This record gives sequence, structure tokens and C-alpha cells, in this order.
Amino acid sequence: MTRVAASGRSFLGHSYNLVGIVALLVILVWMLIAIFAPTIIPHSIGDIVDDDYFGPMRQGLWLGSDYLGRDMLSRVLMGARYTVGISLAAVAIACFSGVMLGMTAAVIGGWVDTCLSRFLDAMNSIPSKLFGLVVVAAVGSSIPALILTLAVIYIPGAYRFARALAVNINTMDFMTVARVRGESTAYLIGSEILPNIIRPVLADFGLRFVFIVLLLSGLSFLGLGLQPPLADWGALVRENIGGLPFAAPAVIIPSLAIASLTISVNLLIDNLPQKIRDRDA
Amino acid sequence: RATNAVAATPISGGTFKAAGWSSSTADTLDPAKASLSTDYVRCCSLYNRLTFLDKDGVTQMELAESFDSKDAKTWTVKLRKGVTFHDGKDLTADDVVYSLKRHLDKSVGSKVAKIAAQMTGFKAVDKSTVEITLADPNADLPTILALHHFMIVQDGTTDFSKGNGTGAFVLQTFEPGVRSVVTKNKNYWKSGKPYLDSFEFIAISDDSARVNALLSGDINFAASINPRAMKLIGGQQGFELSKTTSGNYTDLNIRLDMNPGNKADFVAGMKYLVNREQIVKSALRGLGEIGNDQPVSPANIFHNPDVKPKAFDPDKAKFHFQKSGLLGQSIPVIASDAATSSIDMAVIIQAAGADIGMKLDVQRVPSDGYWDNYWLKAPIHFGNINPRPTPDILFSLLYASNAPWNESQYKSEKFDKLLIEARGSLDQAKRKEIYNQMQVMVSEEAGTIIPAYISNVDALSSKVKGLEANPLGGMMGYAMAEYLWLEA
Amino acid sequence: MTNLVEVRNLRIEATTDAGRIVEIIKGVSLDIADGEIVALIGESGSGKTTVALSLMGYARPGCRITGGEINVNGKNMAALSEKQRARLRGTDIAYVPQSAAASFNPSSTIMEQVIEVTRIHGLMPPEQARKRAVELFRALSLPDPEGIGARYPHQVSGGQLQRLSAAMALIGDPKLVIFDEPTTALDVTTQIDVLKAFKSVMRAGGIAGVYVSHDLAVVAQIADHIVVLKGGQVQETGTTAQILCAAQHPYTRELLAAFEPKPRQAHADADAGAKPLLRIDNVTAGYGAVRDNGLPLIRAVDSVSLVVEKGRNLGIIGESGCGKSTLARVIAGIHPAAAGDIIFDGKELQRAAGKRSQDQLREMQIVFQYADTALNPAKPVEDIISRPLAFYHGLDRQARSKRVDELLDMVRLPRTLRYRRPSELSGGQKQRVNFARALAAGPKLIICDEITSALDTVVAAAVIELLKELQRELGLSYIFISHDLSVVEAICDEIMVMYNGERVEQITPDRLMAPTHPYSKLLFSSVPKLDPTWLDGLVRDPELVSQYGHR
Amino acid sequence: MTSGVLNLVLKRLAIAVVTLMIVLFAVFFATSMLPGDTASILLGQAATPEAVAGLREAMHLNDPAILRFLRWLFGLLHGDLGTSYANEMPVAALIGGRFVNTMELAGITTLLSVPLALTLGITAAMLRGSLYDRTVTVLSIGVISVPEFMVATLAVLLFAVYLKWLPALSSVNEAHTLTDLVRIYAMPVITLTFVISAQMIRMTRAAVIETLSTPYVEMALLKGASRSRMVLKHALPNALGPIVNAVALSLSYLVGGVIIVETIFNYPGIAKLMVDAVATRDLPLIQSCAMIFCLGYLLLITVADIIAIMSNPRIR
Ligand SMILES: Nc1ncnc2c1ncn2[C@@H]1O[C@H](COP(=O)(O)OP(=O)(O)OP(=O)(O)O)[C@@H](O)[C@H]1O
Ligand SMILES: Nc1ncnc2c1ncn2[C@@H]1O[C@H](COP(=O)(O)OP(=O)(O)OP(=O)(O)O)[C@@H](O)[C@H]1O
Ligand SMILES: [Mg+2]
Ligand SMILES: [Mg+2]
Repeated sequence: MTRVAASGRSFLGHSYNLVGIVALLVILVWMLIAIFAPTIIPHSIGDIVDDDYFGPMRQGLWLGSDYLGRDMLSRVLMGARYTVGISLAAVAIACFSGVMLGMTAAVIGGWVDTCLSRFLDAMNSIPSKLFGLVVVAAVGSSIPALILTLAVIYIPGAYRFARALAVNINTMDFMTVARVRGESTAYLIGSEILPNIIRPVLADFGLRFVFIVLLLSGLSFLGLGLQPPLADWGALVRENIGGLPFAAPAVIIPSLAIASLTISVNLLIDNLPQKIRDRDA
Repeated sequence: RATNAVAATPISGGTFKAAGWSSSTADTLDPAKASLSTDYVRCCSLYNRLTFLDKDGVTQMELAESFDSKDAKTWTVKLRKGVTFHDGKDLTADDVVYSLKRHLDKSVGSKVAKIAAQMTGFKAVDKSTVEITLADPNADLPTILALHHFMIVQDGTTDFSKGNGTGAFVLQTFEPGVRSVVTKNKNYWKSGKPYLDSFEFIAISDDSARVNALLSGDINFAASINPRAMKLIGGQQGFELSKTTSGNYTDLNIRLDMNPGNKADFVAGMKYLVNREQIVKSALRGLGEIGNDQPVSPANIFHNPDVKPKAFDPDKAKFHFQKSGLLGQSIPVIASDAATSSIDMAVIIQAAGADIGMKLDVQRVPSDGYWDNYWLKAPIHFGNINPRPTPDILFSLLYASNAPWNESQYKSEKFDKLLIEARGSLDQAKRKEIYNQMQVMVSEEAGTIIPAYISNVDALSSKVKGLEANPLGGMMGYAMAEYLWLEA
Repeated sequence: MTNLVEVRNLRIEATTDAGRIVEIIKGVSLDIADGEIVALIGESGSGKTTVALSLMGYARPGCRITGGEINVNGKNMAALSEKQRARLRGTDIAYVPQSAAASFNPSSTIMEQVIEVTRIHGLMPPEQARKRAVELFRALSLPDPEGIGARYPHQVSGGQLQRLSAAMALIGDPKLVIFDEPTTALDVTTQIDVLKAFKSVMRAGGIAGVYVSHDLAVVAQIADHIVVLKGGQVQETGTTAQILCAAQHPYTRELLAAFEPKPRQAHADADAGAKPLLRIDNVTAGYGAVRDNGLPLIRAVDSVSLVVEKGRNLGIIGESGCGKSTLARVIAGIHPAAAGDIIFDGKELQRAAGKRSQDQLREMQIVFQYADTALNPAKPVEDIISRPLAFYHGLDRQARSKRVDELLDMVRLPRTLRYRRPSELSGGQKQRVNFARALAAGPKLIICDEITSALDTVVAAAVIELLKELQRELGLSYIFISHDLSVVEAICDEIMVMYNGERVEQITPDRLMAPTHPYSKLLFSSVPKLDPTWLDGLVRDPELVSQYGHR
Repeated sequence: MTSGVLNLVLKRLAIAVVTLMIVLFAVFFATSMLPGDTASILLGQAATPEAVAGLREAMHLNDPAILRFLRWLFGLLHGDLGTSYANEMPVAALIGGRFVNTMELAGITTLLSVPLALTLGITAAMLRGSLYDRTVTVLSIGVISVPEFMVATLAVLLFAVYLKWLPALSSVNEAHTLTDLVRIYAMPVITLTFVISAQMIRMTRAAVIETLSTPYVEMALLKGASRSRMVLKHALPNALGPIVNAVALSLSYLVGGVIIVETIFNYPGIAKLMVDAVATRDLPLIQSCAMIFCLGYLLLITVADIIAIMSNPRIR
């Protein structure tokens, strides 16, 4: 019930807490790696540098080798590009459109709500494998197509969740006040409803991010997007899963990478910097 | 690697549970339609063929007692007597005629319709004699009929869900895409066989799940395991591995009638760029034999051992690419999980190309629909060819000018002539010589790069005895159920 | 003899986002003897609610009890564990919240919530509790005492909710009840009944009470002692008689002075030339299923007509639940009328707000009765007030900020409040933010639904002064819905009396003391006087009471 | 009130039927957009043009697709799901047992995961900001961020291969006693619980926290309500809308999304059937599976919507 104490430091009119800062740092580190990966990887990601497969960690091959004997360190670093980049883009699109649509439906109500809800329900009941295959067949495979597919798969869920929250807010008096002021739907959505549902929506965002990170690897098996030897972290886990009985770093490291990123994103969301409102008072 | 020594006396009894790697709702008990290993295993346990291939690749008689022909065109087949179907009916010449003739019926959708098409006449001479007439002479007919699709079913059968054959087991349960259970045929015509009381076959498509099921004791046999799991099984007590190198291969096809394959130097360059040793070592984890672009594998008696593997030579490759003017251009290469190991091979070739400035753009496409949409169609793509018993089948399916699956669109009049000549000849030595020559031609001229023959490794509990390798494929050419027994 | 409640040197602090500490209560001490009722009065924002809540050992989120002792029934509430406090809440000490509307759980029925205390503490079987609740409903003059429990909070009027929450507090037979402005939402006739009911219930049970109010007349009727608070400090304490007759502290005197009704200056331009700004004809509206004739099942407003002239004000009075708020919502187009016409500034208005033009919407502003739910909890005051400035007037950032300061000054709120969220404001502060927002639009007509009900007399007088000033400057008109007859009297040119959804009479303030309609008579005779004996000595026409008293 | 509810339910059902039709058509349209048809896929590597043409003819695949779709729909009206193209068995027979299996797995998982997730979500919300809360957050996110196939494989390695406590495969036809049942379902159910719980936990937590700061919860506190009562009686009912939606979305995964669990534990369920059906372009089977998924999904969200509406008297 009590708000998390605004402990920790303040900066630029916001207060931060330690967990949030650490989470943010982890994310930033991964983002930097994503940006600079091509210049810092020790080996080309396609090169087979180890005679053994699932090789252990050792000098030169700091994270061991994968199932073909490729350098795991390079692959994980490069994988960051795709996992961070594609997943963030996709989850942003999915949540943004889903939440916007959900709030719009709740605010406008009536047949707009009914049609949108039914349409998105229908979309959600089409199996994603079928959907992925159709996308490949129709527009071919590319990273933008991959991002859009991931987004489209997760829009209905974000929509439903946001709508459920927004419908409750929509019955409040302050919504009526804004309505009789003649406010546009866009304002009602963005300024009256959103601030009240932003926390659960962000929590949802964090989760969807995790799902997308994992689904990403699945779609590459349908031929969407990433082409070998490129691989996102999920795909790295998948292609090296045979190393699990040997506790090969090739399967453990990408799993840890996924966990570090997804947990950080969610912890950051739980511990977002808070705006200090009475700074000049 | 472990070999399963044949113990002295087989023991009868026991339930054998084995897992293959693929299954689908399209699973069938109709031998003509059989398409997956799962189907072959089931059909082998329920039906018999006229002939079969033994472990050395030599054709042996099964339901047939003899195959005779003077001109390799008209064949007389004597059938074994005293063979009965599971429902009690005797095996007759009519059953054989029906079984073979079905393949010509388009509505059956036979997988070997093309091969069967050369059989133009079937005649039940008497109750146990069948006469088969071919369009053109073919000395390989007894071997061809050892293909799994040519299993003998009862005359008039259209509903195959009963699995009514002459085989070693009787069908108990069959759930497509899930499992089948068969039980010992007490009236089996091969005396003493089978040893097993019942045999359950399921499919576990996930590689590690299959191995784990074996290790946990849920199954006795895991077919076709991932080479990387060998380490795991090798280290465990009570489990063994059985390796078969049959003629299965994954090949890189460069269509000679399309850009860039129409530039001879590009094809030549690619042949030098493929690091066969690396592929065997890394992609196949040593479970394969280096190939040199000849489809006839060492497991086949007609294999030409004089065709030597082309050495990996990036410099020569670069020279050819430069000559073809394609160096530096981005060339798409289609790979898919549908063609075993093709993605790994593609990546290896891609990396080699990158070193010399040859950009190969590997495109992974869905395995779903791969054979329909990309195989044979894309300018550069991978194929995967299952073992065939004879060079004639391989060449006429894959390399003759009119071959239905001419993967690289190789066309040579000389080759076509040689093919017909060898087919009609009953002289083994002469055929061997012709086939040798043809293998050299394919290796040199066609656009199909066959870097390796892929070995198949089955893992099994040490209690399972009697397993031998067979050139037709793993699981003793899919027919293991009939020969295995379980140690108490 | 020790007292039931002894508060010594209580200090309460709030921590702001920046980590700055604001002392809200600065060393308050007070005593309450058994069975005694002590009133806390003082200006809005002076810390009344905060002190009252602290008696339960509770400080609102963001606040902390930092010093002092709060002895209730021999236990120091500040030192008890949360579990021990919970055991006392509802049974020993009960609370009637200031904003009843927000304090009811919207998703469960009223009855469930009223008898919840008995469930929590296992006081009696639910059946018995329900019976007792119905008795309390009756004692508190609620309509339909048998059936009202089955309704949901949004289905009853504000005054009804306030009484329901009193029932909720009384059901556990507490030793001490804290009433936080319990009658502000009540009309005077109901208020009398409720006050009587409170008084008799408390007397009968020997219950002690803390009565938070700004209404001196009401306090005079019910309290034995009065504590005057300002800025988190006690200014003066004394018996009711002492404070009312011989107040020492200047602030107390100021409060008392503000209570005296000011002589109304009649409008200079009260001539026939005035043009009607708003006219409504035979408007009918209500709730529930629409019947064949297009009218709703429950009629909250029944064929009401009225006229508001430019620059003049209309007061609407009537008992709680008579349909005042519904009428306001109908005029504003929030709750479209089922029948009737609304003509504003010479043009016929659409019944639904959504179909009206932006200027029409701007020119008519409504200030909601429940400031609590009408303010977006996620937005700071500044954003709330500056929105109409940006929306209607397109002011830039700086101009907006300046105007927000002006508006805050107008409604007597400190400027530093602009960064707070509604949950960090006192009841009266919220109400004024709500009003400031309407002012920001620059309307021609403001419909004020109880905008001074939570304000102390001094601030209320200031707000009324402001209204008059604006009217003089800008020619505004007001529709003033209020229970507070003195306020209505002070500002309105016409007063409409509503009863049971119908308009029963329209009178002018000059004739205020001589209403013709019997209901009006009853109403006006019920206005409490500053005289502590007024309530006990009040004799009302029994015929009128039986006819117009509570259904 | 009750007639209002009935009305609502009927209205939602009507809408559900329309949605179902849209989905069936969309799935049909999507399938026909995919390259390749049943005949060529069944023939696989043996698909010479003549052979394909012949088989297509024999299977009546040359009829216009829309006609086949309508034929299937018409059959559906008579309760006939049609005959599979791939193996000529009645679709109902193919689906039957697997459908029961899927429902069993989904049911058991629901029984385990929903109470677990709600409890964790609610308690985390109650103890917001505490170590317990953070632990629940980290664990629940950690658990879903490990890919499903890895969780499953790890479980098998541990419990089946090394400890030999549980079978590696979940062969339902070998379950005879309750212990068998527990042993067989243990690993798939745990894996699925891992997968679907996080969403429910997080959403419950977020929604409950949102309502815990309302004045009526404060009022409950002042009535002496215990923490659990404040949460369960006051916060939870008002947070129900988003929570049931999250639960419904999570559970809908159990119908069509369990392909990995089905594959690894070799559990014959309906998800794999659909994948097979798509691979063979087996229209009647695809349509039937799609219908089941869609019905399951619609059922879940309709129930969720109704609960959400019922829980807020203002929109009821
Ligand atoms: N949503 C609703 N559904 C059913 N009845 C309602 C609803 N809202 C209000 N009512 C009823 O309509 C009547 C008029 O309510 P209204 O809010 O207009 O009263 P009011 O005069 O403003 O009272 P108060 O002074 O107490 O605020 C009341 O009896 C109330 O119970
Ligand atoms: N969370 C908070 N943070 C900072 N200040 C607060 C917080 N909550 C309340 N306050 C301030 O504390 C002061 C006392 O508030 P309180 O609610 O006790 O006033 P009140 O006397 O009850 O006023 P009213 O008559 O308007 O209800 C007010 O100035 C208010 O703005
Ligand atoms: Mg207050
Ligand atoms: Mg009202």
C-alpha cells in the first residue's frame, strides 16, 4: 500500500532506486553490445574454429564452442543484436498498437468496440505457425516482415489486456468531465486513461518482451527473418540443446543471456524512475 | 563404436518398443504410399516383399523363390508355397499381380509409380507363378522389387487399416501420427521367427527426447540419433550404438540451365569451395563418408572407388569464380531443415566463400513445403536423396535427360545411351564398367555436389540383440522387428 | 478520571517525492471523555481529517506519525502493532469518511459493505447484522430501508451514501465514532433527522465522538467540546458554549463572523431587460429500463422547467436524492434527457453532450459533486487545471502556468499544491481544484453541484466572494446546487425548490422567509442556528414532517 | 438482473459464432494461400507432374477450393467433420482421442497453475516491494525466459534419465492407476505451468496493486479488515477484469500452443495434429483443428468478458 520509498538518487528531476539502476545498466550493456557487436567479436560467427563441438570455456574460446565448433562468444555477442533489436522493435509495435486499440475500443465503445474485439479475437485464434507460413509465402522473408509478424501475433493479447483495464477507468467521473469538455478520443486515451493503466500495461509489455524473445527463434524455423549463420539467443539455445546433458556453455550461456535481459527489463519496469513532482516547491 | 555381435541363440518373447524420428497424420499402412521411415518399419513388420537386400547389398529371395529371365525383359517369378496372409488366405499369384499393378494406378498415389511404370505386363501364369513384362530390358528387376513400396498385399485390398499382409507380425493398434502395436504372427512362414511377442513403434521427433526416452528405459531403441548425442550414450552402461552408412546423402544442386549455374566456371569453383572434410567433421560429426559427387555410395556393389574426392581448394575456387565474373556478387543458396544437415553445410560453404570474397547468401526456408516449392526449382538449393538399391534407379531418377528429379538439369546424350545399355545387359562385369564410367561423368559434369554419404546411427539398449547394418537404411533396412530378440 | 481519548503532542509528517518533509500536524493535544462529543473545526486543509484518522492509528500513504501519544481507551494507538490496531478498528473506534462516494467498493452491494464490520470481527451472525443494518437505515432516515442494501454504490445519491457510511460505522457498536463531515452532503431536513439520530444513538450507547466539520451551526447542535485547528495546530479549545459565545482566539472569531449571513446586495440590474441564458422545458430523465413511452422506469427528474437569466443565479435546493444532481447532469448533457428541451444562449442544445459544439460545451461548465472521483488520480493538480486552458484557449506553457497560479489563488489554494496528486489533498482542497478547473474554461454558466459543502465558513465565504466578483466582471451565471441555505441565499437571485424529482416552488431570496409551499416551509425551518439548544428545542409541524419527511 | 445476464450471454454467443465463421474462413484462405497442395505434398519427392495430377484427380482436389470449404461447412452442420485427405480416415476419429488428451492435459495444468499463479500474484502484490515480491518477480520471469523446450528437456534429464523417478514419455494409454497418472502427467504439467503462470502472476500482481491504492481499500483497513480481506474482498473483485483476461489468454495457450510439450513428451494431443495437417495441407483436418482452437479460445475469452462485466456493476 505504501508507495515504494523514493530512496536512492535523484537525477534530472527523477528518483531512481538501486534495483532499477542495475537493471537499466544490464540493458544498456546489452544494447551497446548489440550496436558494436560486429566490431568486437573475436571470430566471424560462421567460422568453425574448434575441432571439438560443445567445447568447454577456455582461452581463446572464452565461452566454448557450439554444436558445429563455432565460437560461442562471437555468436552470443552477435545474437544480442537480433534479440535486443528485433524483440524490442516488435514488442514496442505490438504493445503500442494493442494498447492504443484497446483504449480506443473502451473509450468509443459500441460497435467500434465490438468489431475491433471480434476482429482481434479472430486474429488471435489463427495458429501462429499457419500465420508465419502465410507471411513467408506472401511477402517472403525479411527482418521487417519478421518484426511485423511477431508484432501482429502479440497485438490481440495486448489489446485485450489494455481494454479490460481501460473499460473500468472509462466509467469514472473524471472521464465524464473530460468528455463534456469536448475532448477528442485521442486525448481521452492518452492523457486520461493511459496514466491510470500505465503500470499494468508496462508489466504486460515486460512479459510480452519475454514471449517475443522466445518466439523469435521459433519463427526462424519457419524461414522467417534471420538467416544462418545469424542466430538470436533463442535460436542459439535451440540449436545447441543437444549440449544440455553435458552442461555445455553453448546452451547455458545464451539461456543466461536471455534471462539477464528479460529479467532486467521486467525489474526496470517495476522500478522505473519516478518523476519528482514538487521539485521547485 | 559399438557393434552388436550376433549372439548364439536367439530367445523368443518380450515386448520391444522402438522410436523413429518422424510421424504425421499421413502415416499409412499402404506400402505404395509409404513415405517415412515410420511407414517402412510398420510395413516391414506386416508385409513381405518378393525379394530383399541382405547386409552386403545382395538381393535375396523372400516371397519369391526365383526370378528368371533370358532377355531381362520378360521375367518369370516363382512364388513360395505355404505362405498365408494374417486373415488365413493363401498367397497366390493374383495377390502379387494386384500388388504390383496398383502402382500404375494414378489414384493410388504410389511413391514408386515412376519406377513401376517400366512394368507393362503382369500375368498370373498359375497359382504360384507370375510373369512380368518390362517396356525395356532391365536386369535389376529383382533388386527393384526389394524396394519397400513393393510389399505384397492381398488381391483387392483397398482399405489398408487392417495391415493384412504375410509378414511376421499382426496388427493390433494403429494410430496415425501416434503409434502402432503389432503382435507376433504365430503362423509366420519363416520358421522360428519372429522372436518378439510384440513390437510397438512410435515416433519422437525431438532428437534429445528420443535419446532421453531410451536412456530412461521407456523405449529399447532410438532410431537415427543426433551424432552429438553419441557422447552421451557412449558414456552410459547398457546402451549401444549401431552405425549404418547407406547411400543417403544431402547434395548441393546448382541448376546448369539457370544463372549462375550456366557458367561452367561457377560450378567448378563451387566444387572446390565445398570443404568435404569439414562437412563430415563438423556438420556430420564424423558420421559420414566423404563423397565425390557420385550418387552411388560405397555400400553399393557398383560403387566406383576410383573417383577421388575433390580437395578443398579456395584458391582454385577463387580463380574459377573470378573467371566466371561472379566473385563479389551475392548468390542466394536455399537450405532448409527438410534436407538433413543442409543448413550446417550451407553455413560451412558460406564461411569458406566469405574468406575468398564470394558472397553466398544462405536462405533458410520452411521445411514445410520445401520439396514442393524449392527443391529442383531454385537455382542453387539443397536436396536429400534416400538410398536406392541400384545405380540404374539412381541414374534414371536423377541424371538421365528425362529424369523426373534431374536436380541440376544435367543433360547428356552419351549418358542416356550408356544408361539403357547397362540396364538391358545381364553381364555383370560389363555393367560394372559402364556404371563406373557414368559415375565419373556425373561427378565431373553434373551440377550436383555430393559432399558426403550420411551415416545413420541407431541407439539401443544392450538387451536388444540381432541388429545388423543394412544398405537400405537404418533399423536393418527398416525390417529389424523380424530379426531382433531381447536378452532376458 | 482518565479520558477515553488523550492525544498528546501529536506530530504527523508527509514526505514529498523530493524527500522533503512537510509537517502536517504540529504538536496537537486533545482529550475526549467517555460519551463526550468533541468537534474538530477549522479551515479546509488544516489537518482535521489527518488528526481524526490518527485516532485510529492510521496515517494516509505518504504520511507518518512521527511523534506524540494517541491514547484511546488506555492503548497507545501509535505504538500498537498493525494487527492489534486492526482489532480495535470498527469495534472500538469507527470512522465515517469524508468522501463517502469514493469509500464504497463499487463492485459489491451496500449491504455487504455495511455489515462487513460484523463479519470481520465476528460480532453477530449475518442475518442479525442485516436486520440491525436495516434498523440503522431507518434510524438514519434512508429511503427504502429494506431494499437499499441490495443496490450498488453508484445507484444511490451522495447524501444517501453518506448516511449509509454512518450506518456502516455504527453497526459495530463502537466506543468512539469519528465523523468526518458526515452531514455536508445532506440537505437541512435530512440533516436534522440525521443529527438527531446520531445524537440519540450516541447518547443511548454512551458513545464518544469526534465530529469533524466546518459547519459551526451543526457543531453547535451536537458537540460538547470544540477544538479549533489551523495549520496543523490547535488554536483554541473549549466547551461549545465557551467557543460560541466567548471565543478568545482571533481565528475562531473570524470563523464565527463568517457564519453570520451577509446582507445580500440586490442586483442593480435586476430589471426586466435580462435575457434568458438557459431555459429548460419539461425535462424528464431517470434511470433503469426505458419503457414503451420512451421514459425511464425510475424518474429522478420529472417535467422540470427552469430559466436562468444572463448574469443572474439560480439556486436549486431540495432534500438528498430528490434529483438535483441528475438535473445538473441532464443540463450538461452527461445524462441525456428522456424528454424535454434545453435552450442555451438562444440555441436549442442537443440532449447529449457528445453532439454539442465545443463552444457550447465550454460555455457551460459543471462542477461535480464528488470531487474525489471527478479528478484523475494519476494527474497532478497543475495538469488538471491547465488542461481547459490549453484545450479551449490554446495557451502556451508559460501562460498556462501563470494562469494556474492565478486560479489557485482565486480558490484560496497554496500554489505549491500544484504538484500534488488528488490523493494528497484534503477534501476541501479537492473540491476547490474541481472548481478551479471549471473556472479555467471561461464559461458563461457554471453548474455548481455542492462546491462549498466541504469548505469551512471562511473559505466558503471567500469562494462566494470570488463567484460574485467574477460575475460582476464577466457576467457569469451560476446554477447553484447546495444544501447550505445561507450560501444559496447569499448568491442566488432565484431559488428553485425540488422535491421528489419535481419542481415544487420557485422563490426569490427576499421572500425566503416566507415560502408558500409546505415543503419549502419545512425546509427553511430546518436550517440550523448557531444556538446549541436549537436542535433540542426544535418543534416542526408534525403534519409537514409526516408528509415530507423521509420516504 | 438475471435476465440481463442471460441476454448478455446470448449476445456473446451469437458474436462468438460470427467470430468462428471469420476464423474458419481466414484459416481456409490462409491455407489455400500456401504453396503446394495435398497431392504434391503427399507424394513428396515422388511428385512428378503426372503423378500429382493423377492423385489430385482421384482425391477430387480439382474442385474449386471454395466448393470444398463449403462442402466441409455443410457437413459440419450435420456433425460431420469430413474425411482427412492425408489418410482417408474420418477426421472425427483422428481428433477424438487426441482432443480428450489435450483437454486432460489442459485441465490438470489449469487446476495446478491458476490457483498457484493467483496466490503468488496476490501475495506479491500484498507484499509489494518486499524481498518476497522481488523473488517472485525474478523467478517468474526467469522461468518463462528459459525456453519451454529447455525446461522440458531439463526435466526429462533430471527426473527420467538420472533419477529415473518419472517416465520420459507421457504415454497416456499406459495409465492404469492414479500413481501412473501422476507420474505420466507430472512433467508436462510442470513444464506448462512454468510457461503459463508467469503471465498470470504478473498481471494479477499489477492489477491488484492498482486497486490497493483506492479509497475503498483504505476504508476497509479502517474497518479493521485484515490484509488478506482487503485484498481478497475489496481489491481483487475490482481487479478481476484484467486478471480473468490474463488467465483466459494464458489458458488459451493450453489448447493450441502446447506443440513443444507434445513433441518432447510424445504426448498425442491436438496441437501436433494441426501442425501435421498444415504440413500436408489437409483441409478438413486443418479446419476442424482450427475450429476447436477457436472454440476453446472464444469460450475462454467470452467467459472472461462476462466475468469482467459482471464484476463491475457500472458497466453491467
Ligand atoms: N445510476 C442510478 N441508477 C438508479 N438510480 C439512481 C442512479 N443514480 C441515482 N439514482 C437515484 O436517483 C435519485 C436522484 O439522485 P441524485 O443523485 O440526482 O440526487 P441528489 O438530489 O443529487 O441527492 P444528493 O443531495 O444526496 O446528492 C436518487 O434516489 C438516487 O438513488
Ligand atoms: N500524502 C500527502 N502528502 C502531502 N501532504 C498531504 C498528504 N495528504 C494530505 N496532505 C496535506 O495535509 C493537510 C491536512 O489534510 P487534511 O485532509 O487533514 O485536511 P482537513 O482539515 O481534513 O481539510 P478538509 O476540510 O478540506 O477536508 C492538507 O494541507 C493536505 O494538503
Ligand atoms: Mg478532511
Ligand atoms: Mg447530488
